[in-house]
Amino acid sequence: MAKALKEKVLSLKMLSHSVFRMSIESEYISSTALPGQFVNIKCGDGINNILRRPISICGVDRQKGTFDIAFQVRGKGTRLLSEYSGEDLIDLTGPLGNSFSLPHTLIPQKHSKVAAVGGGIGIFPLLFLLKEMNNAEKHAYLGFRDCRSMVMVEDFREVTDKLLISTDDGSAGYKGAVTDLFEQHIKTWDKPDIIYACGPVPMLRKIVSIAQAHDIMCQVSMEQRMGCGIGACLVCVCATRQDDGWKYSRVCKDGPVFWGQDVIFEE
Amino acid sequence: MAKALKEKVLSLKMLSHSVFRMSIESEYISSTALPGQFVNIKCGDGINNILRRPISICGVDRQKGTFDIAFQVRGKGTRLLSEYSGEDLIDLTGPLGNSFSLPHTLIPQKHSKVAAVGGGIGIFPLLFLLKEMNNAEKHAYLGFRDCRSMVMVEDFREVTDKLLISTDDGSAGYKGAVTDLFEQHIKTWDKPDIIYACGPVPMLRKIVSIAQAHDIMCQVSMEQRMGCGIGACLVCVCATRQDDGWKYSRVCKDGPVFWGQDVIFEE
Amino acid sequence: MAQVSLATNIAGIKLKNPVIAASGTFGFGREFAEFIDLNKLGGISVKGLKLRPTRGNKPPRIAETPAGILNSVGLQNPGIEAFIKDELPFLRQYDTAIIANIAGDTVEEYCEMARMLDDTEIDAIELNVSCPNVKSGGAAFGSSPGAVSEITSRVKACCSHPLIVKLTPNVTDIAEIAMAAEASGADAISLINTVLGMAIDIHKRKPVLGNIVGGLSGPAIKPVAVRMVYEVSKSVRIPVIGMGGIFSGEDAVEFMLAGASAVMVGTANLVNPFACLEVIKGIEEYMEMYNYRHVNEIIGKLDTA
Amino acid sequence: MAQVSLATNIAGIKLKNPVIAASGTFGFGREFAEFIDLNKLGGISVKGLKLRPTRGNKPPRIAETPAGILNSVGLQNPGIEAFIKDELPFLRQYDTAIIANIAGDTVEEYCEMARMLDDTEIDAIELNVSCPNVKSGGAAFGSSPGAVSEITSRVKACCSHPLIVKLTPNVTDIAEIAMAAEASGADAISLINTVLGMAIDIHKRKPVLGNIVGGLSGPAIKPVAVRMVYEVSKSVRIPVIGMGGIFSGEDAVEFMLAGASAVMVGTANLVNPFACLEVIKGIEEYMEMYNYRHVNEIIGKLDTA
Ligand SMILES: Cc1cc2nc3c(=O)[nH]c(=O)nc-3n(C[C@H](O)[C@H](O)[C@H](O)COP(=O)(O)OP(=O)(O)OC[C@H]3O[C@@H](n4cnc5c(N)ncnc54)[C@H](O)[C@@H]3O)c2cc1C
Ligand SMILES: Cc1cc2nc3c(=O)[nH]c(=O)nc-3n(C[C@H](O)[C@H](O)[C@H](O)COP(=O)(O)OP(=O)(O)OC[C@H]3O[C@@H](n4cnc5c(N)ncnc54)[C@H](O)[C@@H]3O)c2cc1C
Ligand SMILES: Cc1cc2nc3c(=O)[nH]c(=O)nc-3n(C[C@H](O)[C@H](O)[C@H](O)COP(=O)(O)O)c2cc1C
Ligand SMILES: Cc1cc2nc3c(=O)[nH]c(=O)nc-3n(C[C@H](O)[C@H](O)[C@H](O)COP(=O)(O)O)c2cc1C
Ligand code: FES
Ligand code: FES
Repeated sequence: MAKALKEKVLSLKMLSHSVFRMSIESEYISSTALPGQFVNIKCGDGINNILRRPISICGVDRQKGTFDIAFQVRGKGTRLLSEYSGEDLIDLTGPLGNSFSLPHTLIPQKHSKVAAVGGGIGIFPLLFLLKEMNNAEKHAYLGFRDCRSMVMVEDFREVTDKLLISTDDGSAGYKGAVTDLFEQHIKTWDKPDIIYACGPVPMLRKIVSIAQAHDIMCQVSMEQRMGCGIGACLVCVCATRQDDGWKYSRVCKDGPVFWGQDVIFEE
Repeated sequence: MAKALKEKVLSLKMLSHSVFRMSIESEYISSTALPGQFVNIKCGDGINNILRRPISICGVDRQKGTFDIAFQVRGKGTRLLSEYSGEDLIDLTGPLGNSFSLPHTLIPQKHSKVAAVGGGIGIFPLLFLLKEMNNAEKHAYLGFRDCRSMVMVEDFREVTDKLLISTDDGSAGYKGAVTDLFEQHIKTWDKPDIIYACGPVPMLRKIVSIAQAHDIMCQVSMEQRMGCGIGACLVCVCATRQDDGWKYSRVCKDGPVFWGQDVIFEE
Repeated sequence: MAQVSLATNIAGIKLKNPVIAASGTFGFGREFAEFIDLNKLGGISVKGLKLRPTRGNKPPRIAETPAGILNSVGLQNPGIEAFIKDELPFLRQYDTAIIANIAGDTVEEYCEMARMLDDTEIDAIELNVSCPNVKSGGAAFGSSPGAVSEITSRVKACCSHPLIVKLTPNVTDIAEIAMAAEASGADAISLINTVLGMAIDIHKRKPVLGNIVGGLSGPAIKPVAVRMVYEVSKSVRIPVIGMGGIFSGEDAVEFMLAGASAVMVGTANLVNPFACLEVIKGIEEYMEMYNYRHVNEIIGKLDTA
Repeated sequence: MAQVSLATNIAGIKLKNPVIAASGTFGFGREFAEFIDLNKLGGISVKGLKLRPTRGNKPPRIAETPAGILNSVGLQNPGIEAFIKDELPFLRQYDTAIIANIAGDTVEEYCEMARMLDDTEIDAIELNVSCPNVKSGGAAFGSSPGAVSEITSRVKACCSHPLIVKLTPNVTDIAEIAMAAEASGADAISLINTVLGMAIDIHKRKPVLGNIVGGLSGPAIKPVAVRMVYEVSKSVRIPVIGMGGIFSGEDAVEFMLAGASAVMVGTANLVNPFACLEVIKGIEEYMEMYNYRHVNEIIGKLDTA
């Protein structure tokens, strides 16, 4: 169950020119959050900047009662967020949304092989997910713009059996789209049992088509502009298939995680 | 000539539960400002809180190149202003408006007797005025709500020959309106040559009528909600007499200082 | 401290306080029930209902603007039958006024919905007349006095619940429209719905909203809403429910002084799930500060001398 | 970096850039000349002129609202003769388009002013049709297509300057009004004027403005203005000048993408005497960022596919 909370910011670290990682004290979030869930943060005063900003939970420390988020400064809201400092209270609702299905719940009898594919800010929820997985062989494929934008690589290395990186300009790792990197790998290598993906829509569309071509289970985490974040206002929808056609599902409540084959990627 | 400036805040001191005094570094304002003039301060971001706030100059230090303002926290703008701290840059336009006519310009041949009457936040411009007067006997009458609200009394004592104080509740000085205090004094005592007054409209109306009854020259400094502060938008008006009737004059440009007999105090 | 009473009665609808959650920002209450006790609300106006399940508009459906938001949800909706079957029983568990906000493509659809609601346990119907009249060229029902008259009297004829007509602000003369609603049998007027607006992403060179245009709500429109509530209150005798940018008790008091007998809180719910409760508390505090005992001592008490 | 050209020509009015100071926020330029070089502006629309000197409304005349302001200046004014004699010669010193914004109580007054301006060196007349028509019940001229038609054709008949008709947003269908102006001879449309609004001081229980209601301007109304500019640009062929809450070059680009050939900057001048110059610079930067050379590459180039 989501709660509205005012929690203490413990630290804010700059990871790259535009990405920050924030640790927040929260007994409640740290003890209840599942991978794939997010918090909805009031970055400004709520009157001049009305909307909260959805940010994924990228890790929890249940012992210490803290959780982490990582975010890129894009516009007004994330800029304000980057100006918080330790001891500030942060106003957030969460944990929100559904969560990724962990491998052991999908394939209980097996030590499954898992691929996590993330692009840009889409990598953050995957870190939490990979950390929470036991009894699985974990490969991660992370796409960045360039080597300057690479963040959290060590964190991912710690929680994966194999980590592959791509950059658009080839300044680190594979040169090109992370989807191409991933596709080459499943061609030459044992295919995974499950794919988890998060990133821009074109990337997700491609991943889902790869998954379908190879008949691999696939979950994607979607992004959409949000209002309430709790499922009441119906602004955050994406088109999903259902028996008799399609409908608009709420990314904040029915998602953000969807089965790849259920999502209709528009335009 | 007014300029748009970004100047450094040097210090902010709390003078009472709601009144602050701020020192600002400004070669330009300190060397050009005249008593009665004000600055128009952008307290917020200028988008969500659009309007600047007019605040009188309450003193200048021409040597150091600094000037002071004093303000009471009333609403959003002054609250933001009270959150500035040393080294912050403050965005202001000024010096704005006309100024009080100094005694030697009005009565050149005489060591004149002057009364300055101020109520509440109206006292601040009078401090600057009194300091700038030479060759005059200076009496000041300051009205406060109660003893907790008394501010700058020592500053006034330094620049006056006589200082009298009233409080609404009698917790310090004369109990009652500063206008009553003043009226009693000119009855029992030599009347001044000039009265300068600043404060709420009812107070000004009363002072002007006292001045007229005793045939004393009187200048009042008016307050009005402002837009541009430079005379262009015509929002800051007060009614003033002219030969053929009356007109609306701009408090920011034609004022804030008016001859008492010229102002038509509405309701 | 004086005991203040916020209870009020509007056109036969009993409200324990004058604060109602505005349609479209509160769903059918379920999500908010996780955060607040719905029993504490004056009422809930549910998400605009349509006769049939409706998908709504293409996303993105929301944009942030200075002190406001634009939305283009477009009445995504399970349909009125599903509401009656699945949602109303849930809402009826709570002791708060339930207002069914309805929206149709034709006058007939409005009437059909009103009839379907007639033997349900709702407290009132709110007629959302901001929707385009599909049969006559697509102008909103609410944009002419004639269309408002027609729809009001037709719906009134087929329902026994109190009828609130919710006006769109996108008109030249709001008082004229309100008077048409009153003359045609409306029991109360609520206003304002959202103001038509648009935002552009200058880097993509595209509208931000999938629907191109959307409805502006939030503090940005409060001055427009207060003005319209003031104009309408002066022109009709039926009660007026005011809304548009109410985020605090002080905002609500502005509307009440302007003539609103009750208020609705919309956009504020999106940022703050406790918004309605905070507005209630703020009104209470204002009344205590000035020693008012009944909300009637505020309503319409603006001094314009 | 590519050399960008901001020069443009609207209905025969040459503008060195598409940024014009909006009427009522820039006086007759004198005060701003202390802060900026008026030669750098695309143009100046002067404070609304009336036939005779006018006192304007009772103060207070301004209120701050969320991301906006309300004003109720009410056309305080030295009268058109004084403008021609005392102000125009000052303005004509500068190489910038001078637009005479005129406002009348009757159609005849508008015509008389247009005639008086006819042999002066202004660059265009801007017809402010937001004023109440004293002769026919007090509704604003701009609130019906019929009234706009009449006033436009009558004024057009008695002036040789390009005629800009400035629309009020307080109408049901802005495109219809714009089309009426176009059909009656307008050379360009400017919009939007302020949105009617009101603010209440809940502690004094009085309206903040001496005039009770006022006009809302500033960023709060930008989404409404962009939407109206978009609707009007799609409906008329004459050039459209957009305004409403423009505070930055980015805001201006929104209007231009929506179809505005030029923009006016109003409220922003009140907080920032350099606002117009910053808007010009911002447009230039945007054009450089995307390698545009002429403003025509932006105007109306919104992708709504
Ligand atoms: C479920 C979910 C999880 C997310 N997790 C993360 C994360 O862990 N780290 C991170 O950096 N970003 C994350 N995002 C994206 C993040 O929400 C946006 O980058 C952020 O809202 C941008 O706000 P802004 O004020 O900086 O930008 P602005 O452009 O000023 O925002 C304007 C409006 O658009 C919305 N908006 C803009 N971009 C997006 C977007 N991509 N998705 C949704 N809304 C958007 C904003 O919320 C706001 O309402 C997530 C988004 C969703 C939906
Ligand atoms: C020429 C002049 C000199 C002034 N000098 C001083 C001074 O030295 N010290 C001081 O404390 N105050 C002074 N004031 C009053 C001061 O400007 C207001 O108290 C202040 O603007 C209130 O802003 P706020 O945001 O706190 O209040 P809010 O109520 O939030 O302000 C809302 C709006 O109303 C305007 N407003 C509110 N009260 C006044 C007022 N009394 N006069 C003018 N506009 C007002 C604000 O500027 C703003 O536009 C002066 C006013 C004028 C006109
Ligand atoms: C996301 C959203 C959805 C809305 N949906 C409806 C609706 O279905 N029916 C309706 O009558 N009004 C709807 N409205 C309008 C609100 O009920 C309200 O009239 C308007 O938003 C102004 O109030 P506010 O500023 O407090 O939000 C919606 C508003 C928002 C923000
Ligand atoms: C103080 C003030 C005075 C105004 N006076 C006039 C006027 O005399 N004539 C006119 O056509 N518009 C007048 N306007 C409207 C502006 O020109 C402009 O249309 C409106 O404010 C919207 O633009 P903005 O948001 O950039 O201010 C005035 C606006 C303000 C704020
Ligand atoms: S953001 Fe309100 S339903 Fe998803
Ligand atoms: S504030 Fe603009 S003229 Fe005085």
